[in-house]
Amino acid sequence: MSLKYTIAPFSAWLQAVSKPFTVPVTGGPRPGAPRYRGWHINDVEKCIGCGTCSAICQNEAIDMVPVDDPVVGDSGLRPKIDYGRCCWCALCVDVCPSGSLGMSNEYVWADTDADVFRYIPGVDEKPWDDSELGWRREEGFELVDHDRVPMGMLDPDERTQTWAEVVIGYTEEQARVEASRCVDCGLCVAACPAHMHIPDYIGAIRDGDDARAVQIIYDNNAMPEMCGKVCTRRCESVCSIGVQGDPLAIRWLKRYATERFDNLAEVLQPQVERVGEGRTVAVIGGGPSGLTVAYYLAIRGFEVTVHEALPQVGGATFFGIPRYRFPMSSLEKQVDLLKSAGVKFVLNHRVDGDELTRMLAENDAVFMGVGLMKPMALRAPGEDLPGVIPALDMLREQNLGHEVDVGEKVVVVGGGNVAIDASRISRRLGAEVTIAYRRRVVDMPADDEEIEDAEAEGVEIVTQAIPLRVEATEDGKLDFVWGPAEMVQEEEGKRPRPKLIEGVENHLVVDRVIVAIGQGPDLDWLPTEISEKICNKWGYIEVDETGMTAVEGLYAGGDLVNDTADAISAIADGLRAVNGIVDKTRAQHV
Amino acid sequence: MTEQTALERRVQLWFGPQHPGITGNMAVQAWLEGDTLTSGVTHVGYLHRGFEKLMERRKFIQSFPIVCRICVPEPDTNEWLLAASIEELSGLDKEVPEKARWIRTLFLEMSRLSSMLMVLGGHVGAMGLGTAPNWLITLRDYILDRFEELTGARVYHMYVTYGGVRRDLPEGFAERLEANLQEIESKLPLVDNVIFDSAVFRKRAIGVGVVPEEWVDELGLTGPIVRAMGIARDTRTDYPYEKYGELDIEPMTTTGSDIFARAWMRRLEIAQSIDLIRQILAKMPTEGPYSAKLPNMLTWTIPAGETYVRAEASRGEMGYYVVTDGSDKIRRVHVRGPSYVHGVTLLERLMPGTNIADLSALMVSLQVCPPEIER
Amino acid sequence: MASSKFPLAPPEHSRPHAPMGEGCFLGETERQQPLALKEALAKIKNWFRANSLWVMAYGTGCGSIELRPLTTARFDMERFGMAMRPTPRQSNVLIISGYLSVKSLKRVIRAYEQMPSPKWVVGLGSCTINGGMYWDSYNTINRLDLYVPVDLYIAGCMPRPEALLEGFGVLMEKIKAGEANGWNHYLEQMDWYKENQKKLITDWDLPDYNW
Amino acid sequence: MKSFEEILDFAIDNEQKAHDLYMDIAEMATRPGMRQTFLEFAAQEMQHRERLEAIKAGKLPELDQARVETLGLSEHLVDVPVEKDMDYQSALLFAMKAEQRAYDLYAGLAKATDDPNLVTLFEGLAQEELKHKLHFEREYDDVVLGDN
Repeated sequence: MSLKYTIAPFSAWLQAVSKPFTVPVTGGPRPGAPRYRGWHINDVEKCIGCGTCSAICQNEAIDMVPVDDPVVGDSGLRPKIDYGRCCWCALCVDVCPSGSLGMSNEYVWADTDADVFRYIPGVDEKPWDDSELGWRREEGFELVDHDRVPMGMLDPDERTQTWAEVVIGYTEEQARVEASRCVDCGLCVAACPAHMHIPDYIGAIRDGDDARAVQIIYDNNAMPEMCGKVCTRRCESVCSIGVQGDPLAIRWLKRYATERFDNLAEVLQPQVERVGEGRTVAVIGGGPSGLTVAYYLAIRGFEVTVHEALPQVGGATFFGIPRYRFPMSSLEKQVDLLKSAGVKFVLNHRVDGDELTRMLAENDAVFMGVGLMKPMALRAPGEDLPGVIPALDMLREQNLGHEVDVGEKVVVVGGGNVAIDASRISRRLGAEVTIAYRRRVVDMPADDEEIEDAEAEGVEIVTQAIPLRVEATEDGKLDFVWGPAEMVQEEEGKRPRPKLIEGVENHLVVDRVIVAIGQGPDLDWLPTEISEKICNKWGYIEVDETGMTAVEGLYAGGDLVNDTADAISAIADGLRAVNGIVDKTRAQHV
Repeated sequence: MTEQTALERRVQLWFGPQHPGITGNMAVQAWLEGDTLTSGVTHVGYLHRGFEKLMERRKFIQSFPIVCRICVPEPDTNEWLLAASIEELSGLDKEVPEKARWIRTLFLEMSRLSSMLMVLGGHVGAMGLGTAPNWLITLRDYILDRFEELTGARVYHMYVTYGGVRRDLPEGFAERLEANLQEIESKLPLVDNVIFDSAVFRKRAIGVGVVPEEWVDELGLTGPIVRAMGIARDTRTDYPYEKYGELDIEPMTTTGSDIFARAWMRRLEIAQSIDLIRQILAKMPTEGPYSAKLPNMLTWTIPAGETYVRAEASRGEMGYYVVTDGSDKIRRVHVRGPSYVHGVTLLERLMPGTNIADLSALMVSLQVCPPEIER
Repeated sequence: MASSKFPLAPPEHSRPHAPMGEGCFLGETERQQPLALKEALAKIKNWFRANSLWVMAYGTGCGSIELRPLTTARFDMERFGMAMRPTPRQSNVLIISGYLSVKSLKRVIRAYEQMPSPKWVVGLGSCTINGGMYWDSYNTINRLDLYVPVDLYIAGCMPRPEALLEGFGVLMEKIKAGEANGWNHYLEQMDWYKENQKKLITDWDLPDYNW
Repeated sequence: MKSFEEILDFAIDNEQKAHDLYMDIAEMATRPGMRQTFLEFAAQEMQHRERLEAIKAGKLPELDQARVETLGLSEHLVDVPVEKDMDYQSALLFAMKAEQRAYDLYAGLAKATDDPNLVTLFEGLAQEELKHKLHFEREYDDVVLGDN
């Protein structure tokens, strides 16, 4: 072996004079890299407690613990992280639908106790709470699917020529893809007035078991096909995926599942205790709440009769919703299911006060869900002129198949779903339509989709327009006079109110003024001794937690009772009454 | 004194699991005559965690944090293999963006480099020489710094995912990496002095632990062990994956097939890796997405199928055989790591006749990684 | 590990650390010394002990990958008087660097018992705290302190070298304060530890204590 | 010119009249809900009266002179006649108009007066009535015009 190999290793001594690369210990440990995955931080204000972080954690290091009272859209839970399990993979951060969870770039924690290594980020104070650096959610890298499967719709130009359904519906493949976007957080269940088992049926659709999906849906909704088409979707507004992306198309998925089967009675074989054998229940009003009561009581053995003033049950879903949103065939399918469950219908029959008294005596229970039938008046000068019509009347006439004449130019006053329906119907009847609304588009109570659809169909929306008066013109038309409004923010957090700007008048010459500013209850037919007990000052009915009014055996629900006035709340009211009646019956058995 | 039989003269010696000369938590049960092994048996199982079983009950995305722990010094090959196999089975591989493929190639090559640096140090460390390992581990630490910056963690990166990578390269990353590469390059001549020009190392490495060429196909040897025999076999060139096909790369070879040759092989590959990283940085597109759009990872199901995906780890060919059954989890996965062949089968064959003092150096030169043997 | 398998709660576990008291580890001479002198001597001894931690280099789990950089010039543990030692007989700090399989546990117990007192155990990473990554694996233990007394946990997966240095700083403080007495506790609660160990190690062939 | 006390007495009397009117309508109402509503309105007028009496007794500070911004609803809505069966919408409208008339009265008096002290008093009373009007307007905006 040559001398070189003996000498060469000593060149290492050269390092003795080179710059040392020892990391100094003064000033604490080296900070982690800007996107270091250190201890968790959580913006608890942004966090909605959906638990998706907990679901994706393969180490079960994340528990959702209650820190606050649940509200709609926030479960009140927050992630608690166990660093005896965590592996700092940051999948929880990348999946976080609200984008609240993050990681700081701090990494030092030593303790003698094995049980201290857990805390609720953002709630339990930690030195790294305000850490600027660390691993964060990044736009463009999502572990959940933010993009909704687009729903096929008729072309806007085509729509105004036809009464056919605008929404085409998902194909099987589309539904499976859309269903697979669900992260099973369950916020929607809490938000849904009827607390439908949404993640469960979406899971069934994803797994290709549509029959099971329908069975789950019918657990607490007897009119799901209607909901699948026109529901106000409070579930979707809280969907955790919707915080950063498009919420799941829960409504369209329900629609898909229910449309799969023509004969629902075959699919649904409800296994429930028939507690109501030999008992009779009368339902006044064949709307969503009434039909819900009818179905769930009928499958439990009750003998149910539904009394309806119109020639067709369905209530507001029959006379109030245009056919291009909710076709007659869908409604008939629902009614067929009720008939097969044994529900009897008395149509074209308006119940009066005496009959109600008689019903209460003859039946084990009476359910009243007669809805809000009295349109709010415009109360502007000229409202009595012919040609100023309430939107509800117009919708009813249209849905009953009567001829409706709206002329060539129409102004619709209001911004709710009724206003949109009236204007879209008027478009289909060939009129030029303007919506005059007192507030801004964002304040409109109507569905955003509905507003968009209406605009696509050529409806013009004039906002911050306060109707001042209606005058008849010489050539038999109407002059709709309105003044502009400014929005006044009176209280923080509440919706701003419109205030008329004095002195400006705008004119709009039209053939019809359709008034859709709201509707109220019409309970004049009630016997005074009953209405005295059950009505509140606004004319609505008050019920207890079992759905029963102050009159024994008289239950109520629907728009008359709740303050949200949508179909799903009516269904929820119906379910509440069903539970009340069933519980009471069961108690009587014992 | 009566004459002892050969059997009586034999001494049984446990080498490991608690022994500084062993390459990890494993044991060799050796029978010695004098200081020469007559035979030896490897004992593994000290690190068994049942990865393949654990992956069967985790969703696809949840397997990432697991797989990188299969091989501690070089976790990234595992991440890539899992991603590539599932991408192939799901059809997502067509959607991996160009830039993601480049980043992945860079990532894999950085991982090889850091692993090679560590092992080269181990070669002399196993002989009791401390200087070179201390330098090389520090040099490796510079690469870990870049990993930390890129992926958010030093050791377990969990950076590759289905459809791409998790984050884009940070601003100025290439420059800082280049600076580290220059630092490493400037130190390598010194490292050469204390390793390859060291009389101790030469004396103990040349001609020791020779692996015969006929065992290559018989045992399924791969990686630097084979290339140290002069056989140009490298998964990166034989079955190019990601962007290796677009790089100027030739398998490095040397001859001798002994511990020295394998150490030299690693020295060559360090130089090659540095060159490749520079090539990648030069060719990588600066714009473009780094990840495909992913479906909901909590419910993602992929069609039934099976596939074998391989990659060149620093130790040799690493492969995943994955079977899926159409559910949201892997049905069965088999991790084919080079360490099992090298560290169990080959090592047991090489042990008879080896001096007990050389056993540690031999194990390092075979780059035995016990966690990967057991998984 | 399900708690039902271990009906006994850790009896006055290594936490909170009992002050150094009379125990079987004390030699005869120490027993006879007056209390004040004993305390003063203990303080001095602890100071020396804390500043010369000798760590056993046993790569029990993946955490050992971050121990290696600790010995290099970059993080340089030797400036704190710490050094890696090859055998248990020479060391007084046992690092359990992550998960322990049942098979490893047996060797760890043996190595731990062979170490001369006073001795300390440091658990690295999630795995030693509550199972970490391998909480549902059939071959790993979840809570280390059921089997050996743990004086310090350093969280991380893996803890970086800097975190390890900080952690060792905490351990040194504990030793100086005379609060790191897991080894004492192990002797006092030997039955409990042995019971737990034997529940897991079914092929028990160790002596009751590996002197 | 009337004195301070006299004017306050006049205002108190006005509130009392309004209270009596609501009580009368409540008597007439057949529907219990509406009766409740008017009783509440009447109670509110009583409160206003008490407030004025307190001012008269010098127990309360001067009237708040800050301009009250109303929504301007009553100005362009039609007046409703007092009926037996008023609904909530009409009741609100009626109340709104009544407060509007009271405002007009005080505002007119303020204009017709030269004594700066009296102007201040009348204007304060006018603003007070506007506040009451705003209360009803808000309710109308929330309940009746929910969809508009």
